This record gives sequence, structure tokens and C-alpha cells, in this order.
Amino acid sequence: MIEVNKLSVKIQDKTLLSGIDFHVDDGNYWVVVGPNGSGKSTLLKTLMGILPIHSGQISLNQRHINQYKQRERAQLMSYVPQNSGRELPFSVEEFLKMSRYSYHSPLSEWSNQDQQAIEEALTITDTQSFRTRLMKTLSGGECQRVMIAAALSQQTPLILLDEPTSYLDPHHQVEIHQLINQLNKTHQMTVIEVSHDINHAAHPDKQVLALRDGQVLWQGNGPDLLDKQRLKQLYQQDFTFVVHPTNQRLFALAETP
Amino acid sequence: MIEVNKLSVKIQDKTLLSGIDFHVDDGNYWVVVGPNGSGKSTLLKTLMGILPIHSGQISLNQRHINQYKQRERAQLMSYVPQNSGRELPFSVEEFLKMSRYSYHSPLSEWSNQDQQAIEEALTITDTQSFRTRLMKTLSGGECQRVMIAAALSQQTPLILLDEPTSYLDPHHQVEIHQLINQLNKTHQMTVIEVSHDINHAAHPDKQVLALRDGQVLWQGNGPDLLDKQRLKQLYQQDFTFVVHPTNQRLFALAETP
Amino acid sequence: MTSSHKLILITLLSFIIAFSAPWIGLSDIANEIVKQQILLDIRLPRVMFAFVAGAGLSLCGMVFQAMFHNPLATPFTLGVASGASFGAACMVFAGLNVTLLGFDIITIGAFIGALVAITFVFFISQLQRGFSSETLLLTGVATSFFFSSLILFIQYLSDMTDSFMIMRWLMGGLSSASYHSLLQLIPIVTISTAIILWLSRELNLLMAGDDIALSRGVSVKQVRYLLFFSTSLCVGGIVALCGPIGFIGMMVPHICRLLIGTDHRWLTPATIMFGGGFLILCDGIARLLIAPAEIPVGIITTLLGGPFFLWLLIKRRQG
Amino acid sequence: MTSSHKLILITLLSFIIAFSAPWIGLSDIANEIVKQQILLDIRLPRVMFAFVAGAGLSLCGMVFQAMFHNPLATPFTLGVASGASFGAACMVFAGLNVTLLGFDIITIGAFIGALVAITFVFFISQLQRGFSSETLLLTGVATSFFFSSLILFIQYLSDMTDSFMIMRWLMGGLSSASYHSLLQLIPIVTISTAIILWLSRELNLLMAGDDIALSRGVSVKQVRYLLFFSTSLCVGGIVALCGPIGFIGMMVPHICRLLIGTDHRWLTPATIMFGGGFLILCDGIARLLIAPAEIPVGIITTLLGGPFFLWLLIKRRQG
Amino acid sequence: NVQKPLSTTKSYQRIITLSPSLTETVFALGLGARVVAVTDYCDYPPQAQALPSVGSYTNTSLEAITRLQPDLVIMLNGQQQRQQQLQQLGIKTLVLDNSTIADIKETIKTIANLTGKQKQATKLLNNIQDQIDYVRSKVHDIAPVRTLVGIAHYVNSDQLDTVYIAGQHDFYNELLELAGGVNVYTDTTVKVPSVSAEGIIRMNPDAIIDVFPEQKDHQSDMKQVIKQWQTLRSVNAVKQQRIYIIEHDYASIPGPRIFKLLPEMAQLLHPNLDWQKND
Ligand SMILES: Nc1ncnc2c1ncn2[C@@H]1O[C@H](COP(=O)(O)OP(=O)(O)OP(=O)(O)O)[C@@H](O)[C@H]1O
Ligand SMILES: Nc1ncnc2c1ncn2[C@@H]1O[C@H](COP(=O)(O)OP(=O)(O)OP(=O)(O)O)[C@@H](O)[C@H]1O
Ligand SMILES: [Mg+2]
Ligand SMILES: [Mg+2]
Repeated sequence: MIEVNKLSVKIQDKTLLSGIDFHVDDGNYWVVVGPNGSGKSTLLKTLMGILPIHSGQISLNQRHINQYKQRERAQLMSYVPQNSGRELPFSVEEFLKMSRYSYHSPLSEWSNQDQQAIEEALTITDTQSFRTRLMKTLSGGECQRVMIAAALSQQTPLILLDEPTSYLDPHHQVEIHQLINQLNKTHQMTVIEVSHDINHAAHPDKQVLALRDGQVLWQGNGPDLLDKQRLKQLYQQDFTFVVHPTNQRLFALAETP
Repeated sequence: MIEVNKLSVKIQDKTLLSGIDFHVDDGNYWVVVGPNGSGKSTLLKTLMGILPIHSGQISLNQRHINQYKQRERAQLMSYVPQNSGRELPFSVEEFLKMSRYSYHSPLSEWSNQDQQAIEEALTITDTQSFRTRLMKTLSGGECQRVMIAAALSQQTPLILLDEPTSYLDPHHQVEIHQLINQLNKTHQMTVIEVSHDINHAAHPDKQVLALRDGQVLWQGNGPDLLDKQRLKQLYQQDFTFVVHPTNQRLFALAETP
Repeated sequence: MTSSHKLILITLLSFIIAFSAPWIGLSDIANEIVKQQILLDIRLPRVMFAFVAGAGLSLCGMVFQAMFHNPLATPFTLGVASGASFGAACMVFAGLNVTLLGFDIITIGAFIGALVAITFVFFISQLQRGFSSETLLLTGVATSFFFSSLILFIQYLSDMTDSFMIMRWLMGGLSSASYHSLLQLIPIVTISTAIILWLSRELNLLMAGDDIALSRGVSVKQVRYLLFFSTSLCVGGIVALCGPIGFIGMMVPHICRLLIGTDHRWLTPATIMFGGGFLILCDGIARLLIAPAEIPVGIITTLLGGPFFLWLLIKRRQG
Repeated sequence: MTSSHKLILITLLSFIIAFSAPWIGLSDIANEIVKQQILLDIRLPRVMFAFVAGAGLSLCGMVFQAMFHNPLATPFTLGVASGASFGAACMVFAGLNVTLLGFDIITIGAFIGALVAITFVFFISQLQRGFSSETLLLTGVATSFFFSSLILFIQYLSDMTDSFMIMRWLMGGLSSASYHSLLQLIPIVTISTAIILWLSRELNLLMAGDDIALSRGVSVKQVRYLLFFSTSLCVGGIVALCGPIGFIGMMVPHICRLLIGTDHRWLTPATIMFGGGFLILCDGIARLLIAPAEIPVGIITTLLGGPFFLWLLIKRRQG
Repeated sequence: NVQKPLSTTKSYQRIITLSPSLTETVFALGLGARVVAVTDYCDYPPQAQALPSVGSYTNTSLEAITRLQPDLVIMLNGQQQRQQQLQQLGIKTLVLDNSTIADIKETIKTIANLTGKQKQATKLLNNIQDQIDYVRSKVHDIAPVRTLVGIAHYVNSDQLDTVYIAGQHDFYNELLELAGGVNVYTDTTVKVPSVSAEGIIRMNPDAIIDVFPEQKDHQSDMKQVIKQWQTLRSVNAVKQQRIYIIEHDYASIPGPRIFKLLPEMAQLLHPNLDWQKND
């Protein structure tokens, strides 16, 4: 689905990403990990067309990404930004409706399908009760869930999520991840998620892109991330491993000195 | 140090907190947990004087909190808000200097002690390298660390932290928690931290305030939080427990269906 | 009341005003021919002109406020109006009395002035790499100041009569309305309005910020260019024909926001209807209050609209 | 160059302008007594007056922009200037000829007008529960419009000469400067400046948002009241004595921000120095360019300051 | 649609004049009975005040004009926009200029020709010419006085603020030269220059004539004005106490009465001549 070749991204002579090579197949679930400032958000923004490509190229379904109109892109991928949405002057429902932008011309009617997309998103993110609330009156975690709901309303085959579970309580963390897994599995939705949770990344169904200083340090299957050496190199942090009691997989715990 | 009695907080007829009773002794480390929208941020904002008390009272060192000038409050407590700081037009150093506000009159000189407070905060949050960068060019995690550094520069006996480790990579999460523990232990700093990490909250040195729907569901010692029943009631979520390999304490893992 | 009900109410009120305005204060005229002439040749075009101008100015104000996330933005913020005024002042000063293609020379001067200002602001904003809203805003303001002081300069150079004429022009007003000028105004305002209505949903998304707008599929840069040029042309056209009428463009969108909310799919038509009806109302009062003399319409818009706005503001806050 | 170096440079330039301005264009006057009179009785008070007025207006603009997080805010945004202008216009219209406590009646009228506007805005903002910056801003703008149209109305009611006078007053200018008016202006501006300088750090923190300001120890509400009243009084005083001079208050703070950054501990003194020096410079040019006649100083401030601002803006973006 | 030339045979019966100077001219030609409306500021002659008004000089109402069904509307050339609209409504218009002495005379002739009042015009113009010739004969071989003519400034303060003075382009300048003076302001770029104290001291006029158009509803007293001028100690006119104030309601209206200013100015500038002879 996505092919990234020798991508580099700059902002005013500062290189944020360089020589990024990876490709995402239809239905993949990629988790992007890496320390703070390694360029994870930058990568997602570049895929979404928010930051310009400096050199290299990105192709989406075999076509160079710059050949897509922004509207076409928005029908293929949706995006949950890191840390945003708390100052918006809209009600939750209005905001969700805005996600259906790319499916409409100015004259087209609001369809059942549109409404259904929104209702579904509200239900699965547990945000129905905020429907008429103004975005700026929501709590941090409530707002985060609405941002996810907005992206889901866009009903795209690919979704880009930048730390979607930050601010979520344990229950909603599990729920949202469950939800994404399910979308990935049953609807073949391709997912690229930025996360700091390596145990989440280390799932056998996931693939991992580990960035450090704007470059790819490693990429591979999820479970292979749980390597003491690799993690040390990535985060400068030691981990110990336990076996998870229910699924029997390894579970990494950061060591505290 | 802090005594909260029958506190309730309203915004335009909506009750955000009601009947909150708890008290914090000097040197305590309180972790406030609870599902999204339970009023955790509201509590911290009320303590800081950002939201007004509707009824009940808060006293700080046996004095009603409204009798303190804002400046006096700021010498007693500092605050790391949830989700903020990313649009500020200041450089990191300028922003940190602003934290020393309450110690200065308009004519007083910038002292060695001020500079030292800032340097220390920069060092322990690992943000020295951003010193001259504009806040708005930082990544999510970098910005979060600067916000923590700013609160630390304020050098107060009490610190209020609203989900301080969101956006932080595993290494910095450990580091920041390490740091807060240390300040709490060796400098007798009183800490009130909002967190969604129940394993972090369940530490024997910590006390836990569990909020649900704007009310106190439970409060007690950290390790007592790890009770299947209690957690279920708090989050509507099941957990299993493993024994942590290095410190031998219980470790809760959210169950996924 | 839902937004659609409110919109219907505003539209209805606006139409009532529009249809009754021409008939008021005619009963004392005995002569039927005179009555006809006043009704058909003077009042009718004037009422229509007021509607088009009021709707256009309010709409452009609304667009600028949304586009720049700034409640103080007006259709005049980016310097279009002062460019137009400068062009008009030049023509008054030169004292030419020519008609080109049916436009009188002042109108032509004003329109050229508006175009010069638009091009200038656009060019400067290009020099700054990108089209960020804050620098565009400041560039516009500086341009606006610049042209305003050129006008002052021309006013300073001219004799009392010219200086009065320029001042009069700067006050704005609808007394130059005729079928002729109406025909000149309608295409410009209609095209711009159509473009803006077409882009209502994009305006909502621009208010949510560039990142979100892009990820929902809006070609932010193109939309911004399109909005910039169409509103600027619209304002240029209106100002060229009836001078700057300040209050409408700034406050009507705020009034409508207080009435109907921020969703542009409702706000846009409401602003058009309210702006048009409001200017007809004010112009009617301006004409009739101390008839036969006329009060400059700008006085009435403000004296009526200002307190109404404050009342809405207080009511919302207290409610 | 560090901020302190830049500040020293700006101060130096400002002083050079201040000290050389009175001496320029005097050589062609042979008569020593005349020279003395021009120098001591006319130019000296005028230069000092220009400095105080320029510094005061720029400073108030800077405060409003920081306080409202809005680059379009000016010292006139909250309606103080139009209140003052309205007061002045009333006095011109009434044609009274009284001097009270050494102030002439126009000045008194203007000052009372300013006070009325301030009180009104304050009162309305209280009605809205709290003192949020956006509603305060909009209240101010509506008030400003309201008074402006009252002025138009008075202008409309008055005869040609009065209307000409009011128009002239609205352009603003320093020709009424004397030791007398200087003595009236200095205390107001000095006190307000002192208060604002005293609150430089608070201004920085207000820019970071109310939550952060509170948690750092700023009594946000009190500080905002204090700033509101002191800037308003300052603007009221200046406008009462020399009419509204628009460009200075809006653009000088932006120019200084581009020159020295956003930290108010540097920005505040830089704005004072630049604003003062700049107005002296412009007034000098206005006086001398086509001597013996004078150009209104507002024309020069804009024609000089506008391009300079745009140049800075482009340079920063490209650099 | 350009208006056909106005007929000189048809005698216009319903005239509206849109400025005080035109009203005055029309009445001076004996056409008062044919005028159906004027503007707000037309208060001379007193009969004009009784007529209905169609608005102010800058703001005449199209509707009010139409209601009165005039057959001729006379206006100054600053009001062109109105002209076009009136033409579109089929109302005849006449646009005139009154900015110089020659223009004022031409206005009288043009109106007279259209209304068959040539005889009255000749008499009026001769009268004006006599006044001019008389003054010229008195002052023609005397050195002109360097004079500053103030036409507007704010009087209710102790300080002399900005003063608007006569430039080289207006009728005050012409009158001044006919009256044996010369304008101290010689530049030609600015039509109505504004000067402050410094500029006046530089120009150093030998006489100052301060013209005030009307004093009806103002209580500003002229002693105050003199006091203002006296702050300029070093100016010749102040030293020699040659500050003159002219107050007339016609002093700013470029109609037939403006020529009354001429002998007054001449007498002020040349008080030593023998002005007893009656004309
Ligand atoms: N406008 C900018 N100017 C300069 N540097 C920038 C700018 N924007 C981002 N950066 C830098 O680029 C680097 C990558 O930023 P990015 O936001 O992609 O990090 P990230 O991997 O998402 O980090 P986090 O985990 O903290 O969110 C960071 O070091 C950041 O400071
Ligand atoms: N201005 C407001 N108007 C109405 N309701 C509000 C307002 N601000 C907050 N709330 C509501 O109050 C409740 C408590 O909010 P608060 O921010 O304290 O939650 P929280 O416990 O911090 O949640 P989170 O874990 O998501 O940060 C939420 O349900 C929120 O929607
Ligand atoms: Mg990131
Ligand atoms: Mg919270």
C-alpha cells in the first residue's frame, strides 16, 4: 500500500528525517517506536501531506503521493494527531461530521451512510454521551477519544495514529487497542501507530519501525523488538522480561535503578 | 499540608467534583487515579486556584487557601498541566525563567540561585539541549519534559503533576518518575500526581486517591489499590496480576478479552 | 430552536424588510407619476443595492474572521478597502470626468486601487515563503495603513471641495445606487458569494487548524488563495461603488455567530440574509428619519447594531 | 547581537534623533531672537511632547496586543480613543470657551469621553461574568464603533467649519504641543509607563495563558484590571491632547518585536524608546519637508513605518 | 447618456440650487421666486431660508429632489455623482465652478443666459467691476503688504494650533492681491496649506488677516484669537499690531457678496490712504 524510499524531511535546514525506507502492505499493522524527538510524528505528518517531502519519495498504491489530490488522500488515510483538539469551537457531533468532508461535494446531501459512519464511531469510542458537548469542555481523555472517533468516521483503508492512547484510562486504552486490532483484522484496515508502549508493539500480528535520530534503527516483526540489546540501543534503557500470565508471551518491564 | 473538606466544584451548574475529603501530609506522595472525566484535572486546577471552589474548603498549612495571595501559593506549589505548552512563543530558557516569577519583585536582580534552579531543572529533565529552541518547535515528549522542568524550577515544597509522563518514551518515563521519587524522598517534596498507570500508583511509598464521577471512590495506601474488585469498580476493567521479577511486588496487567 | 428554524426566521425578517422598505413614507405624494418614479427608479434599485452590498460585506467579514482565527478581522483588514479608497481619491484629485464602459471614473479608480492592494499583499506574502495567516494579516494591515496615509496625503494636497468629496466618499453610503450600479455590483458579489458558499465546509475545517483540515482532505493552500481573491474582489467591488461601510463587515458576522453558532453551513446563509436585510433597514431609517435630509448610513448601522450586539453578548454570557 | 545590545542601539538612535531634531533647518534664520524663540518655545516642547506621546501610544499598543493575544489590537481597540474623540467633538460642537484648571475645554472633553468609554466597557464586561479576553475585545470594538458613529453624527449636525475642525482633530497631530500641554501629559504617561514597566514579567506570563500565569503566581484578574485601566488612562490622556495617531500604537510594537523578540523585559523599554524616537523623527519630517507648511504627522509615520515593517517581516521570513 | 445642451429659450421655472453660493447668485439675479428648494446651509437671502431643503451640501437626497419635480438643478462641480443620477431620472442639471473670481463671474453669466436675466447680470457684474476698479485705483502704485490670510483654525485655546491659510489657488489670494497685498505663502503644491507657529514665524508676515465666516452659534471671542496670535512675539505683524479679524457670514461663500471683502481688506492693509470717497 505505502512505499517509502529514501525519504528525508527538513524544516528550515534542520533534518528531521533522513533515508527512511520501509513499506507497508495492505492490512499491515505497523507500530512506530523510538525515543522522544526521533521523528515519529514527523513521519506521520509527511505521509498525511502536512509536511513536504524534501527528498526521496512516498508512493501510495504505486502512485507518487504528490499526484494525489488532498481529497483523494483523505479518502485513503485518516490521521489522529498527537496532542490537539482541545481548543476547537465545535460540538463533538459537528466535528465528526466534518470528517466526512472528502465524500461530499458542496451540493450533496448528508446520507444515511454518513450518519451511520458517525454513529458507529461514537459508539465504539464510547463518546455518544458527549455528542452535543463543545470540544473545549472535554477532559483530556474524552477529547482524545473524540479525535479517534473523528478519524474513524473518515472510513479509510489506512489510519495513522499518533500516540492514540495517551490520556486514556486503562479501560479505554484496552478498548481502543481492541478496536484497532479488530478493524485491522476483520476489515483489513492498514494501521500505522506511533506508540511508546513496547509491549503493545511486540504483538505477533504487528510490525515495528524503530526510529532514532530521524533514521530507521531497526524494522521487523513485533515480537523481535523484545530484545534487551535492541531496546537498550533504541532507548538507552534496560528492560527485564516476564511471561504474561494469560497469553504466555514475553512482557518487558523497564528496569529502575 | 493540605486539607480538603467537602469540596465541590461546578462549572455553569454542572458539578465536576462533589464532597471531596482528603488530606495530604508533608512529604506525602499522592497519586490520583480514575477513569477519564472523573475530575482528576479539575481537582488539581482547584488546588492551584485556576478553578474556584463552589463549596467546602481547602486549607494549606492550616490556612484557608483563598487567604493566600496567588504569589504565595506559587511559592508553595507548582503545577504541570495536562496537555499544554505547544503553542508558546517563548524559548525554553525564557519559559523556565518565567517560573521564578514569584521569587522576584520587578526590581530584583536575577540571582545565582535563580540560574541554578533553572540549570538543575534543565539537567534533570534532560532538556539542556533545547535551551534556546522555541517551545513550539519541540516534539510532544520534549515539550512535556520542558513543562516539568518549568514546574521544578519553581522549587516549591508541593508539586502538582497532571499525567506528567504522557508522551514520554520508556526511558524518560522511568527517569522522570525516578526524579520525582527522589525529590519526594530526599527533599521531602510533597507530590500529587494524576496518573493512569496503576502499577506506578501501587507503590508502597505512595498513597492513592481514586476518583469516579467527581467523587472519592476510595483512598488508601498504594499497594492496596491492586485489588481486582476495587479496580473493576473503578475502571470497569479486569486485571490480572503477576509478580514483578526484580522487586517482587504485584504487577497488574489489564486483561484483554 | 434549531439552526434551520433560526435561519428561516432571519430570512423571513430580511425579506419582510426588503419588501416593505420601498413603500414607506410614500403616502403623502399625490402625483402618481412622481410616486412611480420614486418607487421604481430610486427606491427599488437602492433597496436591492443595499441588500447586495450588505450581504457581500458581511460575508467577506465572516470569511476573514474564520480564515484568520481573529475576531478583529474585517473585510478591510487586508488593505483592499484602503486600496480602493486610494484609487477613488486619486480620481477625485485628478478631477477627470470620464465614463469608461459605463463605469464612472471614480468607480474605476477604486476598483483598480483594490486590485493593486490585493496584488501587493499577495506578492509580499509570497516573498515570505508560504502564506501563514499571521504574517498575511500583518502585511495586510501595514498595506492598509500605507494606502490610508496616501489618501490623507492626497486630501492634504487638494482644496477644500475635493477634500470634502473625498471625506464624503470615505464615509460610504448608498446614495449612488441605481440600476446601473446595481448591474455592475451583482455579478461580482454573486460570483464571490457562490464561491464562498461553495467553500462553507472548507471554512469550518480551516477553523479547526491547517493540520486537521489537510487530513480531512482540504487543499488548504488553494482554498485559502481562492477565498483571499474572491473576498478581496468582492470587497473591492462594493467599496468601489459605495465606499467603505465599516460596521457591517466586522460586526454582522459576530452578531450572526451569537444568533446561530459557528457552523458555516448555517452561518454563511444567515450572514448573507442578516447583512442584506440589516443594511436595507438602516438605509431606510437613514433616508426617512430626518427626511428630506439623509443621515449617513454608517451612523445608523452602528447606533442600531452596536447595542444589539452588546445585548446579545451579555445575554449569552448570563444565560 | 544580544537583546541588551539591541536595546542600547535603539536607545542611542532615539536619543540622537531627540537631540538633533530641534536644531535642523535653523541655519537660514538670521535673527537670533527668532531662532531662540523657535528653538526654546516651539521646538523643544514639541520634541519632548512627541517623545512622550509616541512612547505612550506604542507602549499601550504593546500591552493590548500581549493582553489579548491579538496582533490586531491597538490602543484604540477598546474604544478609549473614540470615546476621547467623541468628547472632543462634543466640545467643538458646543463651542464653549472655558479653561478649567489650566486645561482647555477640548482636552477636558476628550478626557471625560475617554473615562466614559473605559467605564462603559468595564461595566459591560462585568455584566458578562468575568473578564475573558475575547468578549472584552468585542465589547471594546462595539463601543469604539458606537462612539465613532456618534462623532459622525455630530459632524453631520455641525456646520462646515466645525466639521472641518473635527476632521482635523481626528487626524491627530503635535502642533498644539507646548510646555503647558507637556506638563499635563507627562504625569499621566509616566505613571502608566511605570505601572506597565512594573508589570513586564506579568505581561510575559499572560501571553503564556491564564492557567500557566496563575500557577506561576500572577494574580491574573488584578493584573488585567490594572493594565486595562492604566493603558486606557494613558491613551485617553494622549488622545485628549494630540488626537488619535493610529499607526504608532499598532505597528511600533510589531516592529520592535521583529527587532528584539517577544520577551517583555526587553520589548517594553525598546518599544518606549523606538516609539518616542520614531514620532520625533516623523514629526520633524512633517514640519520640515515642505516648510513653512506642515504635513499631518500621521502621513509620515505610515509612509516611513509601513515599508520598514514590511521589510523586517520579509527579511525575517527569508533569513 | 449625455444630457442635451440646456435650452436658452425655455425659461426654467422650478429651480433647485445645491450650494449656498449658487443660491445667493440665483437670488441676486432676481430669480428668487422660481427657486423651489435649496440646501441646509443656504441661509442668504432670508427668503431662501424659508424654502424646503433637499439635504446638506455633500448629502443631497435624490428622492427629495425628485419629489419637487424641478426643471433645473444647479450644482457645483464637486457634486458630479448626483448629476449623473439626476440625468438618469430625466432631470436637467447645470454644473458650475466657483473657485476663482473669473469662475464666479462666469457663473453669473451662465445662469443669466439660461433664465433670460441678462440685464440683471450685466448690472451685477458692473457693480462688481466698479468695486474692483475703485480699490485697484487706490492701491495700484503702493508697495503690496506681505500678508498671511488665515481661513480656519481652532480658537478656544490659549495656544495657536494648526492654522489653515490661503494658498495660491483660491479666491482669497486673488482678493488679497487686488487689495494691495501679497500672499506670504508662495508655494503652489498645496492648495490649502496648514502651518503651525514655526512656519508662521519663518514666513514672518507684515500683516495677518484672519477670516471667520460666521459667528452665529459660537461664543468664541475675538480677544482670545488676538491673544493666540500674540504668542508669536517675533512676527512683524504682531510687533506692529497688524492682526485683523474679518467676520462675515459671506466670508466663505464664493457668491456675489464675496467682493465686499475687497474694500475691507484694502482698508485694513492700507489704513493711511483716503478711503472716504463713496463709490
Ligand atoms: N519546526 C521545527 N523546527 C525545528 N525542529 C523541529 C521542528 N519541529 C520538530 N522539530 C524537531 O524534530 C524532531 C522530531 O520531532 P517529532 O515531533 O517528529 O518527534 P517524535 O518522534 O514525534 O517525538 P515524541 O515522541 O516526543 O512525540 C524533534 O527533535 C523536534 O524537536
Ligand atoms: N467547561 C466545562 N463544561 C462542562 N463540563 C466540563 C468542563 N470542563 C470539564 N468538564 C467535564 O468535567 C469532567 C471532569 O473533567 P476533568 O478534566 O477533571 O477529567 P479528568 O479526570 O482529568 O479526565 P482525563 O483522565 O480524561 O484527563 C469531565 O467529564 C468533563 O467533560
Ligand atoms: Mg510525536
Ligand atoms: Mg485530566
